[in-house]
Formats: sequence, C-alpha cells, structure tokens
Amino acid sequence: MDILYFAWVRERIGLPRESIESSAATVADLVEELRAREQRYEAAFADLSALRVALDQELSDFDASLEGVREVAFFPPMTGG
Amino acid sequence: MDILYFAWVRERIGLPRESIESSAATVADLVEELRAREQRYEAAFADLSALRVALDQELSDFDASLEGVREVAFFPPMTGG
Amino acid sequence: MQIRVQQAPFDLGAETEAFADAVDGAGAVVTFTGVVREADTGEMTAMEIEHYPGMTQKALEKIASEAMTRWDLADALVIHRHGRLEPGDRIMMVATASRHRKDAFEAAEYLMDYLKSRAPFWKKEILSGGEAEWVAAKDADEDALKRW
Amino acid sequence: MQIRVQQAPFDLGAETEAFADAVDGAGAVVTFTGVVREADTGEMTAMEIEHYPGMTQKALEKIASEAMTRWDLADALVIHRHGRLEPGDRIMMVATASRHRKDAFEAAEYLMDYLKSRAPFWKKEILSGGEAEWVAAKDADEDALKRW
Repeated sequence: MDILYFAWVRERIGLPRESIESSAATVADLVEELRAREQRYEAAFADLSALRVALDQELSDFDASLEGVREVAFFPPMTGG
Repeated sequence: MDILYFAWVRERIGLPRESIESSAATVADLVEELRAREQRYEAAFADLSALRVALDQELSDFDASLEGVREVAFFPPMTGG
Repeated sequence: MQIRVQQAPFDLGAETEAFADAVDGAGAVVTFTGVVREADTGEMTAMEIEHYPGMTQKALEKIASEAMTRWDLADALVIHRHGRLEPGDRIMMVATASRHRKDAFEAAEYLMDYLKSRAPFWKKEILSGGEAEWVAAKDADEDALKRW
Repeated sequence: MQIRVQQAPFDLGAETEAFADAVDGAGAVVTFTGVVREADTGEMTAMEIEHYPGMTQKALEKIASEAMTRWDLADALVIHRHGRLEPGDRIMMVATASRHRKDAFEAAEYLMDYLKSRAPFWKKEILSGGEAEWVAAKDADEDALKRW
C-alpha cells in the first residue's frame, strides 16, 4: 500500500510517500499502526481533527475500510482557490 | 419646463422632448394636463403603474413636487444590464 | 472607480487584464459580462439600446458609489453600451476587486441587480420579420433588489 | 468544461476573451480571479502551493461537473496554478457562462467555495525573515459549503 503525505504532515514525517505492508482494516487502524512506529508519526497524527484522508485519490474518512485500497493520502484541510 | 420621453413612451407620443409652460404642482398634476391634450398623450399615460419618472435626472415618483424642477422625464421600467 | 457609457465595443480581455493589474494584491477579482442573446421567442437580428444621456452616467456613478460604500472594495468598473448591437455582441461589463471573495461577488451582483432596474437603459429587440419589441422589465429583476 | 492544473502563469485577459467568445449567446459570463496578496501579518515574499498531482485534476472535474449539473450552464472553466508565486501573481481563475446571470454567479461562487476546501492544494507563505507558515484553513471557508 502506498502512503502519501502532504503539506505539514509531509514535513513532520519527513518524506512525501512510502510503501508499507499493513493488515489494518480501516484508516483509523492504519493510523494507530503508524503512530506506534516513531515519534515523528506520533507528532503528525496527534490530532486527527486537523487531518484529512483520501483513499485512491477520493476524499474519505477515518472510519473507512481499506479493503482493496492501493493509495492512502494524509494531509491537513485543503486551502485552494 | 423640458419634458423628455423614452422608449415606447417616446414612440406613442411621437417626439423625444418638448418644452411646455405648466403650473402643475406635482408630477401627477402634470400628467393630468398632458393626458387632456391629445389622444396620443392619453394613450401614453393610460397606465401609470407601467411608467417611471425622473426629475432633473434623478428617479422620483408621481406624488413629487415640481417646484424648481427644470427637466421631467417619463419612461417605462428600465431594462439595463 | 470607473464608469463608461459608450456606443463603441469594448475589449473584454484587455479591460479585465487592466482592471486586475491595477488592483494587484486585492486577492479577489470578479467580472460579469452581458452578451446579446437570441430572444426567447422568434429570431432576433439586432438589439437597440436607448438611454437617457443626461442621467445615465450619474445613475451608474451613484450605483457604483453605493457598492464601494457597502463592501470592502479596492475598485469597481462599469462599462455599458448603447445603440445597435447584434447577437453575440457584448452589451456591458462590471468588475469588482476586494481582499475577500465574498465582497467581490456580492458587490458585482449588487451592481448587476441595480443596473438591470435602476439605470436608464431600454432594450428593443428587432426580429427577423422586421417587427420590433421593447423588452419588458421582469418582476424577478425588481424582486432581486429586495435582498440588498 | 475545461480544467487546467499548471505551474505556468495564465493570461487572464486572453482566457476571459476566449471563454466568452466560445459561448456567444449565453447572455451572462462571470469570472473570478484569485491574486496572491500580502499576508495579514508580516511581509510575505512568496507563496508556495503544493498539490496532490494524482488527485487534483479529478477533484476539480468532479466539482465542475457538479456545478454543470446544478445550474443551467453553457460552459465552465477552472485554471489553478501550483508552485512558487509572488504577491500580485494570479493563482487561479474560474469562469461560468449561462443564459441567466443568477446561474452564472451562483455557479462561480459554488466553484470557489469548493475549490477553497475540497481541492487538494495547500498554501505556504514565505515571509521576508525566511520563516515559512502553512496557511490554515478558515472555519468560514468550511461554513461556506453549507449553503449549497
């Protein structure tokens, strides 16, 4: 599974993308796995209300299932326009 | 006093402007004077709800006083934009 | 604030570019352009726009000044043509610039609503058969003023 | 419907002219242009816009398609830049065309509201001292979506 990070999430974690093996059932489960890894992940995922998630390039939410998902992206609320 | 007519009011009366002598106190009084003149005025002023009036180039209404007014314009509701 | 009443065509691209260029840093620029379209019924070959020369400029200035007062605008522009136009011709444009998109949008809509019903222009449609019809003011346009 | 995501500048005047030209007879054309302005506090020397390449085009197409469905539009255009910009540079524009001014205005506002909060762009302000700050999403922008 490819995990992508944007904006300050990318800066805190220190890389724009990585491939991981995970058996997490939901986005929330995946976040718990990542937080348990290292302090920088813990720092990036400390406040989920400040984060958004996209699954295979569609906005989704933390309760969503990861079944069949190939690309997960984490980022702060968008500031386009 | 100069009286100006625009759009179909001008067409019905058959001229764009004229100068008249009038002692009418209000716009409504002036309209009565004009209607009494000829059939084409009667036709133009038959339905006041379909007309608007400007006094000295400012939108006004039929109750307004004509004291000191030099230019009166009659026209249908505007269709700008 | 710029108000221009003219018979000649205007260059939409150049006007938009120049307006946005003069308010660099305003953040938000909105334009509205009105184009002559086909009449709802029958085939229209031309539109004739009559106006009240002594009053038009003043009426537009009053409307634009009110918009500058009610919203936080860096600038506003109104161009309105009169005379004979054909389908596809641009009749008029407004432009607004503000720090905030909400102000720029609302002010442009306000300008349009007031131009429709409070600026001394009258449109006549010339149909292909040669008949001509004055465009009637719409109740919806008068009603649109109530929100301001 | 045209969606363009690009690093290069765009020509506001030429885009506006071309868009209006292609929808002759639509009656009403609205454009919105976003310009980099000074930060509210501190002096900003540049803005860096990051985006999510795989998702951006699709997200913008979805937003614009929804606008085409909800309003009676002849056409819609969205151009959005990414990369490094300076104060005064144009970030993005939208354009809408409709028979009716209300549809053109509302659809343009809808596009802007959704671009602000649902298109995967993130802005960073580079200040004169060298510090950089990510622009925080505004509650007001999220709230703006509720009206649609």
